[in-house]
Amino acid sequence: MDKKEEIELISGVNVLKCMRCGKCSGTCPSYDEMEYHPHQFVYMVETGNIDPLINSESLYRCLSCFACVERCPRGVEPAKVIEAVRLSAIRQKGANHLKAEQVPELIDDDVPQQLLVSAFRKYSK
Amino acid sequence: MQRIGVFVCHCGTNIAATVDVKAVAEELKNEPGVVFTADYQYMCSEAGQNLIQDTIRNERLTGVVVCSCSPRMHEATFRKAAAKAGLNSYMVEVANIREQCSWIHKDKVSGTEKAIILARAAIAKVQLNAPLTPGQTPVTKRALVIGGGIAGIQCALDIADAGYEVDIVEKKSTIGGKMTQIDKTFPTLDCASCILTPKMVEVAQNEKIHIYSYSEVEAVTGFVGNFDVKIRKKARYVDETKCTGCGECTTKCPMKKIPNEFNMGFDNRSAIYIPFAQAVPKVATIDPDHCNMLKNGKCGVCAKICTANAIDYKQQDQIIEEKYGAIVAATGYNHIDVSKYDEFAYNQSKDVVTSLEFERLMNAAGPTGGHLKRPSDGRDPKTIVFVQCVGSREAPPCAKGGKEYCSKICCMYTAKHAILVKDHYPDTNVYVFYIDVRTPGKLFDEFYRRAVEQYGVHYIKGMVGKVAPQGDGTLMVQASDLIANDQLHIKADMVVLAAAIEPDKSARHLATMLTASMDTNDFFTEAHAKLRPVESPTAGVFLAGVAQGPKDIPETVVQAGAAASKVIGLLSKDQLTGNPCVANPDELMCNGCSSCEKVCPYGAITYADKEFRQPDRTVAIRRVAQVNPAVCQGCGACTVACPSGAMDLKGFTNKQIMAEVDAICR
Amino acid sequence: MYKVSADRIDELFAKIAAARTLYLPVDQNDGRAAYKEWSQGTKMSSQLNTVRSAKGFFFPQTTNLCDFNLKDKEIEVVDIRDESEDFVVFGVRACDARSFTILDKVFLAEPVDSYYATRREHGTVVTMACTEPEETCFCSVFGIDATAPEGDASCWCEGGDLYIRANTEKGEQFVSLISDMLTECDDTAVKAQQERVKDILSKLPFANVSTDYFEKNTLLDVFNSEKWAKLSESCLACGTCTFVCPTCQCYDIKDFDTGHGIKRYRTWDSCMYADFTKMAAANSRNTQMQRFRQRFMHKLVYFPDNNNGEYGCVGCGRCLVRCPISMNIVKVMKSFGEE
Amino acid sequence: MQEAIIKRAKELLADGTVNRVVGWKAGDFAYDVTPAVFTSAEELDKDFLYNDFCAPNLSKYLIKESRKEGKVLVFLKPCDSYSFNQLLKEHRILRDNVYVIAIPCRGKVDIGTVRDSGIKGITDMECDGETLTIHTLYGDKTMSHADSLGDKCKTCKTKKHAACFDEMIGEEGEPNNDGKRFEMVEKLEAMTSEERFNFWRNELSKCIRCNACRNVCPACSCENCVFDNPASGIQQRAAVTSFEENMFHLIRAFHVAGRCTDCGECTRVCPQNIPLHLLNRKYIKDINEFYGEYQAGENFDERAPLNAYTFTDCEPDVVYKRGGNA
Amino acid sequence: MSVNTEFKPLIVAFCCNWCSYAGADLAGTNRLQYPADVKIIRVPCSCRVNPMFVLRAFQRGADGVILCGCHPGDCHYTSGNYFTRRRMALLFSMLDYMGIEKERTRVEWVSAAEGAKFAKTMNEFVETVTKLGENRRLEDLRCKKQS
Repeated sequence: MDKKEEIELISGVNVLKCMRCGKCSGTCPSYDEMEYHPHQFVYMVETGNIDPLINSESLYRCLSCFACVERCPRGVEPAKVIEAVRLSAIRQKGANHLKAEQVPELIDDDVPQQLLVSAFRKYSK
Repeated sequence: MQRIGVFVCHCGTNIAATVDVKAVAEELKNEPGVVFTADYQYMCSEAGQNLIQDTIRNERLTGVVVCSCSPRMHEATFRKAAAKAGLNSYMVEVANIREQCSWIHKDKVSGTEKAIILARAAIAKVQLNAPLTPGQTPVTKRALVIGGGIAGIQCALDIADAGYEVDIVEKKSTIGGKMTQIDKTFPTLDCASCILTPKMVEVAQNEKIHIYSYSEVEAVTGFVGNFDVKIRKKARYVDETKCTGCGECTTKCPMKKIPNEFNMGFDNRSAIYIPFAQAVPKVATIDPDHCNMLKNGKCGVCAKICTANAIDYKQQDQIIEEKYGAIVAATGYNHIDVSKYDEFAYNQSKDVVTSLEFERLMNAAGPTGGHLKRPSDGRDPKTIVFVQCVGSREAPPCAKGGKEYCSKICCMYTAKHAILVKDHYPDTNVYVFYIDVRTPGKLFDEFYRRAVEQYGVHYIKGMVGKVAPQGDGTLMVQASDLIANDQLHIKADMVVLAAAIEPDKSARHLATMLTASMDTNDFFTEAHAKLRPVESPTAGVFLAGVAQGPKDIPETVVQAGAAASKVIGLLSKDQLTGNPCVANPDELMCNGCSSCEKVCPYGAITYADKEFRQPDRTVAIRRVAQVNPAVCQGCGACTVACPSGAMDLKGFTNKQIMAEVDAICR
Repeated sequence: MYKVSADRIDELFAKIAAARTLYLPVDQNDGRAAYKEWSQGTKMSSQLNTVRSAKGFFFPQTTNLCDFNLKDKEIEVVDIRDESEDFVVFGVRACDARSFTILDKVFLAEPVDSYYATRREHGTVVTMACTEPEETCFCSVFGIDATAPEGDASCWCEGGDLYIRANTEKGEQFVSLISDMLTECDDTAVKAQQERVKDILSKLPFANVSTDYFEKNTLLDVFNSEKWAKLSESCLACGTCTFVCPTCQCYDIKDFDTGHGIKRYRTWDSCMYADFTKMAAANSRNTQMQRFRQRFMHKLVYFPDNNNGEYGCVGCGRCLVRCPISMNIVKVMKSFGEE
Repeated sequence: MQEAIIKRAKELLADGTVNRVVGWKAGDFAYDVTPAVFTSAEELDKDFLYNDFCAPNLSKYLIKESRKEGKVLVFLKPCDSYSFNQLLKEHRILRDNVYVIAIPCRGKVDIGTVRDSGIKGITDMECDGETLTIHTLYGDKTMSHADSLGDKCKTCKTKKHAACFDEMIGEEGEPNNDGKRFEMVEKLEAMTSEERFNFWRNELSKCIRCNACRNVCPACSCENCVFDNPASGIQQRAAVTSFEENMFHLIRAFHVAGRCTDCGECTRVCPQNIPLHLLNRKYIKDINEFYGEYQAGENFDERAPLNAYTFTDCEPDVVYKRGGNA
Repeated sequence: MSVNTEFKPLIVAFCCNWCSYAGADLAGTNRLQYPADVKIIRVPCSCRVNPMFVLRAFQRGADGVILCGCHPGDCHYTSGNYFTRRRMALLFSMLDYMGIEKERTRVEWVSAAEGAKFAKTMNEFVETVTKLGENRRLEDLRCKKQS
């Protein structure tokens, strides 16, 4: 899976819905802190230019306030894209910690299912 | 035995790319009844039609199957062609191998196979077709125009000009519509009133036109050429025939603090009012929600001072029944409610206004006498930010009430506003935030460029993300500048929102009454998006103005004229040729049980006691169904309600449909 | 005459079924009997008779006659018949056994109905004598002895034994199939059973219904009788009587378009149906009275006239039991006999 | 009861109110009752019968009888009265030519039920209150009246007449709300799809297409049934394949859906004992559940459910969403 | 889950002229793919579809039958689809009651503007019917293609 697909899969966002109005960036309270702005995240994921995003500090400047998600007229949800890039970066650093085959022996009845799900999110590429 | 000719269209490569048209033509040669097959580049072209006509004559065809695009596209074309060659036009069937075959499939093998099957179904059906002759019904030579805006006015004038009676039903107390509220018109900057009011007067003075103002359509029955319409003439408590429009009552009325809709609530009017000076009819109307006399029976000032004795507090709604041959829906539009867009602070600040409100603030006849002032404090705005596409071009689910479509007119009127501001107050800073500037149209782009180049309006590609009212009464506008890749913070005095437009709320109810179809946005659907853009699929119903889709004034006038010409074409006929595909009861099979009558939406079915010779040669009287072919629209509901199978539908008979099923499943 | 212990009947059936397809009356889930193919575990019904008669073995409700296939624009006629397999119908009652000889007179007379003839050739009829006749039985009226049924072979069930006697060459073949299970015996037990049952038969309510009227009066007298109107007035025009009848033999030939050819088939028709004998020009029997009359005229007058006095009814009583409005041939005969 | 009925019939004949009577005529045995038209007091005395064996529904005969000269008297049991009213509603009976007397019914003995219980050679039956004494060639038997009822009476919907009669002899009954009416339908619904399929295949494969169900049915009053009409495209004589067996019963049930009054005659007359009423009752049950309680023939003015609609009707996918087995 | 890739279902779709047939055309205009197994029959209104036609399709070898009409309230003839809704709810319920797989029948409301919905509906329906496999419970053996 290439990075673009990965981001799209994680975020569930279809970046092609973007009509490039820039309302996300017009909305963003962290705009000035960011090297790449919300609309750029969307556009750069669309063009597959993802490495600069992964390596950018902008990832961690996003407050996840979701104002852009709330106001995007096209329902693109830029913050989710940013979140996905962030997750992708975390996974790259951590590699796979957990494989599906390992799970059964780790489970006891008290483990909440939610924990397992989020563990997969966190620990799987 | 039928002699059927099959004609397979390439449609250029539209069909031929996915369907092996030659193979289709070859395969169909072996179908029972088929005596001729051919393929051709464009069956709908003149040469293609000639091919059909020549073959009908030379091969003595009794039936024709054209494998081509959707019958919704060209069935009528081929039927006409066949009729010209002397074949009954209902002996033609179309197999849809474009929209429902070649365009949806990529694989040539399966596409070809499917095309053959679809053609077989059409051949099987045409085997059972019978020549049909449409019935004739008389036409009532009077048209109804619903909506008295510029679309309705133009349409009525054009129809009247051709010599036909036409009635306008307008729910407001005056005709004129939205255009009365507009200041100037793009791209020429004519004054809207100056070009509209003469037309309104013309309507009022035209003997062929009757205006039902302050009225609404209550019920519509009947069908093309013969609509029966009930119009509710709402009580205005003023006798229209007596009122001279002097306006004395409006000045004396003690109830004066009622927000004036005409001026978008920027000033007040009295309980008895004339919306504006040029109103047509220029007759006062009492607002029953605010009139003291009507509410509590106390006051009566207007009646006392009216020298014409026109005030009538006891007036009742009146139902008028009228017959029409054609109906034009010109119900217009409204701006959407932008108050759900919290980011624009429309509810928080009076200085955030919609573009229509801005029109009133700029209008010489408006609340400020044309002098642009901030609604909050009356100060002159020094910085104005225009925001485009507010609520337009959104993706579903459009939770804030936005629309998926482009409202089309905003780019131009925003440019107009910007120019007007800069023209009147050159030292004002004007920003326009746009996503795209869409200015197709004669002199439109020039007009927009003039705003930028000549007037120095700041056009910024980007979107306003937030408007924050400040303590000092200004508005902090936070927006993106995508070209500069920057976030801007502009301290503005006013923000103008180009709110999306939507069809008037009354349109949906009207569509139901007219049995006219609507799209998901409540715009009336046209019979064909390109070829029949001013007609509704419901015969006899025509469309003008924004009721059909967003459009500006010139386009509206064009469409109104086009609708009028369609209406004139209809009314010029003495007799209408009906749809011959109507229900057809077999009296010998009919039980007279009334099931069909119960499901008929048009009341086309009645019963008659008829004498029948029984098999044993006695005579029995039986109650049997009778269908009025002029009223029947051919839906077929009755055919299924009939348990004995006595009711059938011409052109879509049980046997024909089952033959299609058989052919498809063969 | 041979016998075998009734305890070994399953073994016997298995033996027959090994050589021939075996059909016999079986109780259905509602307790009513119908002919079914025997398989391991199938029990023979103890009912007097099946709802439908056994005529379907030789004259099925629908028979495919031939196929027409369309090849391009040519029509090809296909004879779809293949060699029938031999079969045995076991447990047929005397009335149904007689019905086959009546049907033979129709279908095996020139021109021979080869569909019927083939089935007849391949089928062996093994009958079973009645021991507990019903109140609706009146086979004796037509000279049928329910205690000595016809058929290729006849059986009696008495005293825990099954007695078998072959009547025809086919019957002999049938017996030879199972000969190793049979022992030869005399007919003492059978005779005793016959005496006992004959006594019951003679006391049946319809044992003495008379056919005299139809012998003494002319065809036209019966045909023009005013009684028909009253008799037929409540007839529903359903085909129950004709479809349960062992001797009704009318059929209709129809074509079915399968989409890739035509199947020509014939199905039982009923003179009770409004479109019976409906022809291109008109219908020769326009009222229910005429159609109702046709059925009884056929059985009681036309058929005997053409067949040396043999009636077209075997007195099985099925129509008496099944008619929704309880109108039947006995009521017709009695009504005419009243004069 | 019989005496009272005959007495009243004679009176109405004598005073000229009617010129004939549609009723039940005695046969050779207690059970073989035949519907008949009586024109004189003598005929009534001789053959008129009203007892526990008079199951046939007389209403359908009135389609023809009401079109003959003079007025006809008819006796309607509660379930027959709904058929009558439904036929009136469909303009199949000319009301002015009919004089209706409502008569009570406590459930009719079904000879099929008695026979299927294993009793053979039935020469006579008497019903004394709750006990049925059966005389047979092989000795006397007894059976309770309740056990001897046919399906149509075991799950009777009501003993109250539809309001369509001119007068009534005997007492008016009450609707039956014991909930048994849809028991068997519910049982079938609870089965798996395959079980249901096998159930119906087993039942319908018995069908011999004698048309008794159709011809006795007061809702099947068509001048010419689609299955007899070559022009309909679905004419059948016999059911040649399992499909045609299904087709006939499905379409018949659909054609009478919303019109079937649940008189149960179809099942009563079926020579093959197919529980045809379970098809009709399924429609009745669905109609009640989807569109509100409806009893065909009860109300003269109410629209039949298939000739009516509301904006909020359930969607056809209610079938997939409904509980029960796949 | 193993899906028989060999099996190609035959789907008959009855589409009303005003909405669904136009919706199908729009699907074509927008080049939205759906399997060629779907064959459309144009009827004036969904209420023209007689249960006879549905059964006929099954008899002749259809594996699934779908009716498409205007959305309730949008019927070109005002009320046709309301009748369809009742008729088909009852018919499908009865087919289910007789043990015919209920997934083989479907009613879907598709407007003239819903080309995408039409394609999606058809894709889904074909998939559902493909999973069910050949129509066996409501077949007429005479109509089977001789292979």
